[in-house]
Amino acid sequence: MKKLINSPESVVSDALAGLAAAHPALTVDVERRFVRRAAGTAGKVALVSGGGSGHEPLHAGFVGPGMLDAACAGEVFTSPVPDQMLAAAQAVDAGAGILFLVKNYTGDVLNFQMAAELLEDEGIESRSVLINDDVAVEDSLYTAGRRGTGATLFAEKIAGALAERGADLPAVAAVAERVNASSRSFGIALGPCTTPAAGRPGFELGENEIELGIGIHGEPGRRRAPMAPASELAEAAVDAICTDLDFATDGDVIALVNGMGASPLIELYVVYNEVHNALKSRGISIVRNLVGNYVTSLDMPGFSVTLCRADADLLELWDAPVQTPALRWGA
Amino acid sequence: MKKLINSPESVVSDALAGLAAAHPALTVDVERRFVRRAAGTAGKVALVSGGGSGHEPLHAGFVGPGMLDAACAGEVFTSPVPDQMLAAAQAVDAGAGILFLVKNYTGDVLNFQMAAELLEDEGIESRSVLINDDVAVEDSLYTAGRRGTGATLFAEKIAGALAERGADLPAVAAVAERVNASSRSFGIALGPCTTPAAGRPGFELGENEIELGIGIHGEPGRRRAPMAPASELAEAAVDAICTDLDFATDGDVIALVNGMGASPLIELYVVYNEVHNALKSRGISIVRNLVGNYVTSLDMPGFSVTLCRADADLLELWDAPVQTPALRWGA
Amino acid sequence: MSDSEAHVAGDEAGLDVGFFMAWIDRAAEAVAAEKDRLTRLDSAIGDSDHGTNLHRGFTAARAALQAKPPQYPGAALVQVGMTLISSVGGASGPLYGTVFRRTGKALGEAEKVSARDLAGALADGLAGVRKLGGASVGDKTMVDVFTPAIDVFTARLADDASTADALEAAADAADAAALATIPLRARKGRASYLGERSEGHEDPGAASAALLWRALADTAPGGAR
Amino acid sequence: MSDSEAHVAGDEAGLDVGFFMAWIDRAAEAVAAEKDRLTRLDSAIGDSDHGTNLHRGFTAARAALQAKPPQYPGAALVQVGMTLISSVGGASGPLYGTVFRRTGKALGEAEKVSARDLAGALADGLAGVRKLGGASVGDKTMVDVFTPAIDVFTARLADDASTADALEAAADAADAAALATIPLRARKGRASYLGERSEGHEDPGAASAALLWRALADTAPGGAR
Ligand SMILES: Nc1ncnc2c1ncn2[C@@H]1O[C@H](COP(=O)(O)OP(=O)(O)O)[C@@H](O)[C@H]1O
Ligand SMILES: Nc1ncnc2c1ncn2[C@@H]1O[C@H](COP(=O)(O)OP(=O)(O)O)[C@@H](O)[C@H]1O
Ligand SMILES: [Mg+2]
Ligand SMILES: [Mg+2]
Ligand SMILES: [Mg+2]
Ligand SMILES: [Mg+2]
Repeated sequence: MKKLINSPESVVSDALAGLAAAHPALTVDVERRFVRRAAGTAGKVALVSGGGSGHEPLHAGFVGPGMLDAACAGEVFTSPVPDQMLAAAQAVDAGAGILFLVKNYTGDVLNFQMAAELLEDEGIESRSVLINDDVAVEDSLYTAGRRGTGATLFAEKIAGALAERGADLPAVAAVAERVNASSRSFGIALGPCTTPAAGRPGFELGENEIELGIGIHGEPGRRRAPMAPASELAEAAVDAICTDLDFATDGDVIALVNGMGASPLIELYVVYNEVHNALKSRGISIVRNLVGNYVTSLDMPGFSVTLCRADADLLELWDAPVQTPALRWGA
Repeated sequence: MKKLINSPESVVSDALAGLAAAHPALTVDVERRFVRRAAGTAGKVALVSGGGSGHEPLHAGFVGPGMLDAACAGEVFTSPVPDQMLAAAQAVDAGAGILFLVKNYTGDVLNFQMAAELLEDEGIESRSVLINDDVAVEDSLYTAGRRGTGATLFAEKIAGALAERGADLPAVAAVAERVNASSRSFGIALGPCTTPAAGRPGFELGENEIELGIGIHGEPGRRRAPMAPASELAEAAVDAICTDLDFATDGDVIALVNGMGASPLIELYVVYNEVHNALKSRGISIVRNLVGNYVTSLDMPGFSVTLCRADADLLELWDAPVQTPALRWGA
Repeated sequence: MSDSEAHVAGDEAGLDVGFFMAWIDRAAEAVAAEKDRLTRLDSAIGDSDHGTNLHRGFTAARAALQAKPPQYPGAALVQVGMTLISSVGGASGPLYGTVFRRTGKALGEAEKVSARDLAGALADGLAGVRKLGGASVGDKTMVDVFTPAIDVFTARLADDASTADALEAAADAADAAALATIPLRARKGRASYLGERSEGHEDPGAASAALLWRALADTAPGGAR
Repeated sequence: MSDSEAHVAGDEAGLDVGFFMAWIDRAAEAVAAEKDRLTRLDSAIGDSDHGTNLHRGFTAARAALQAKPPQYPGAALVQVGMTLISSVGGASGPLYGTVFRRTGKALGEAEKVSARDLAGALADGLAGVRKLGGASVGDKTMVDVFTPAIDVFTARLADDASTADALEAAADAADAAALATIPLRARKGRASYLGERSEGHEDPGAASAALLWRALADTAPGGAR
């Protein structure tokens, strides 16, 4: 394992220190491991998210006007602890309550739940919205439920825009829930990733094998398959997504073609082209898109596709200005 | 070799098709392999760059208001041909001449030179500025001269901003030359990259070895060294750069901590922190920065550092609005 | 695990705070020694962090106990639980944190507790985990280990076994239960994402739970210590 | 390369456009066959694209000749040069393109050219490359091959060797010159970035130049063809 780190133990603090040095518009509490906007907005619902590290730019890269108010960084692939979430929420509370955006993993769910209880003890109101968009996992009694992946970015962006307009906590929570209900994802890995602490790849793949239906924690997927051209991989992802939710009836979607971390951008554009075509042949139009590394799994090669049904309201919120390290548009 | 492509032969066209589908503000000529702004500005100096593919987002990701007018995409790691450059220049010529921004590699230099001759035959004035910022290569009779790497982004951004303000061709060329003269880079690879056509890594490294002084074409560096913590790698890069050019006297720099393609963002922030500290201890302050994959070498793990002396004029141009797929700020 | 046959005189005197601190000490050492194995188990069906997570947590718990020595057994376990919750993260942080916190709460403020008190309190801790995480026996989690271990511990005490013997039997049951997770298909936690591909691997949380039980047995008066 | 001893009658009749088209055909085949080796050589001291580059270029050149058959030798080589420039890119595109274009230009509009005409025209082509790329013999580039090959070709013709024999000797010299680049330190092109690490590897452009000379020799009346 070769990584640009000082030690597995210090990687999260060191990266937070780098984030602090690079982005003066963020305030980084390296000790308590959360990142927040340097300036808050009185009376605004505050959006707080967080999760294990290793998914950068998620979440800290999405802190800023138009998106998150704060993000908590756990150890690599390990949910943050309630203390962090409490500290972050208290720091950004502006009197209108806290919306916790929580990716659906047992660890994240339990820790955010404890944080919400602690926050209640402090007299601060909060709501939590669970993101669970990954169609590779069945949402049934026999699983921990669907994982939260790419839709997290959509929910953070769109709920962030609504909060910026002064909407109240139930409304901001409702739009985040609507985004989640309207979004589906599917991921494919060409290889494993290696956490700094483990120092060895999470699984092994043959020269001609891939993993279909992976999450964002380096875990193996639902099944192994032979390597195939980008057109077939894109079709597999689009098929899994569109089988799960009918995107064709309305027809317009926001699409994220997301790199897992080690796949170069030229390849992601090749995939985007194929996703675009696969959707077109189903009567689905991509009306907004992102192509790049947004919700990553350390140094994993591969990609995921996330689609969100786009109506006029969601598009208006999507187009609203955002000024964060990793997402930035509008005035 | 596992890559998200359809075939090594089609990777560049497929990626251009994806770029076209993803960015309606760009016009992509997939046939003639260039990308330009959908809308031009009459009377503006047009900036045209280009080079081998595999360095994405460079160059096509920097086409748009405030930066390039057009970019030509060669095969992977192969300079484009003069026909592309000519077609691109003709397409964006707005009557004030063309500035070619050329990374200093034999292939790029020769092909752009031929393009300039062809353009002259068409009665269109052009100037070429060579970017050669890589201190790993001696600029001597015994080499092809220093390579152009990270400073290309700086020159494209800053000259692009000046062109947007209506400056004439000599002025725009002059500021690009000033940026180049004020910039230095150094790169370190933790591993090789694999071109789609070759299908195998460009070199092999032991589990504990790295390459110091690499370029952006997967070539080996100047020397091999044992793996070291991020702090030492950052110090090595900063030392090489600051030994070559005195950045301390003026003290303010724009810094790019650039991922080579397969190093995750969390690691790049760790490196940024160390670069920040290494410069601070030399009395140098980073006043603007970029951290991410900007000038890449396919799926190579590693990073490069580029510094540019920042005076008030350059900073004003740096801060000017830019709206491209990969760089975007301001109104 | 073999030279602990003698019915130790001090047994009826009860377990004091020193006993619980010694347990956590021993648990921290066991987790440190087995960190890589736990992480390797988590690589197969999870995200390769379980060993690191617990190592961070038990190191912090041990340090907290030393920094602020608790006065009675219940306080020690509550403090351990709180420290785990504050330092581990992931699924195992709140879950293990809850085991210790709830067990500690159930022990109340007594200066010494009997083995039966402990068995009852651990049952409370387990109930807390089951409520928080929603897992049942057979879901391939730490619950698969805590459940039979507490059952055996309780049953042996009811049969008038010594604390050391009862804990020894419980730890053996825990070991067996951890191995028994191998063929199971996970239904909770991260491993459940793998569906049938989770079969054939030992659950990392079950393995760590077995370590904690072994550490407890080894700490018992007349145990390995 | 051995059964070409007979002094072919047609030799003095000169080389027509068919000869040059046959050369490019044979060159394209040689490049296709050796593509992977050329790319592998470029991996060691360059950017792993030389084989792909030339394969693309010669495939295009051959197709262009077939699509629009030229009328005379000079036109054929100019067309090849222009096609290489338009389709190869990189360093080798303009450089090889210039060799062919300048050689073709020097051959003028004659329907048939003598071997001596060709040798003189190739010298012009080489001069063009040297001017464009600035390389001298010993810089570890294609110039290291073209220079002795043209010298030997010219010298053998001056000694009244047949075209086939002279080209055979030139191709042998080219092969030797390509291998002679191995110990050199590169001073031009991408390989120069490696400094002393470029020593010990054959230059890919030198290797491809040798292939072109061998194809030329094999195309000669009485050559391998
Ligand atoms: N719902 C649950 N109930 C009980 N135990 C669980 C549950 N979910 C997970 N676990 C336990 O937690 C262990 C994983 O812990 P760890 O790897 O530290 O956390 P994470 O899964 O967040 O990475 C599993 O092996 C399992 O024993
Ligand atoms: N300045 C030069 N003069 C002559 N030949 C050169 C020069 N620079 C490079 N070459 C030749 O070009 C070859 C490399 O070609 P190629 O790999 O196709 O292009 P690139 O280096 O742009 O990737 C080298 O092996 C060398 O023989
Ligand atoms: Mg985890
Ligand atoms: Mg090249
Ligand atoms: Mg885990
Ligand atoms: Mg090359």
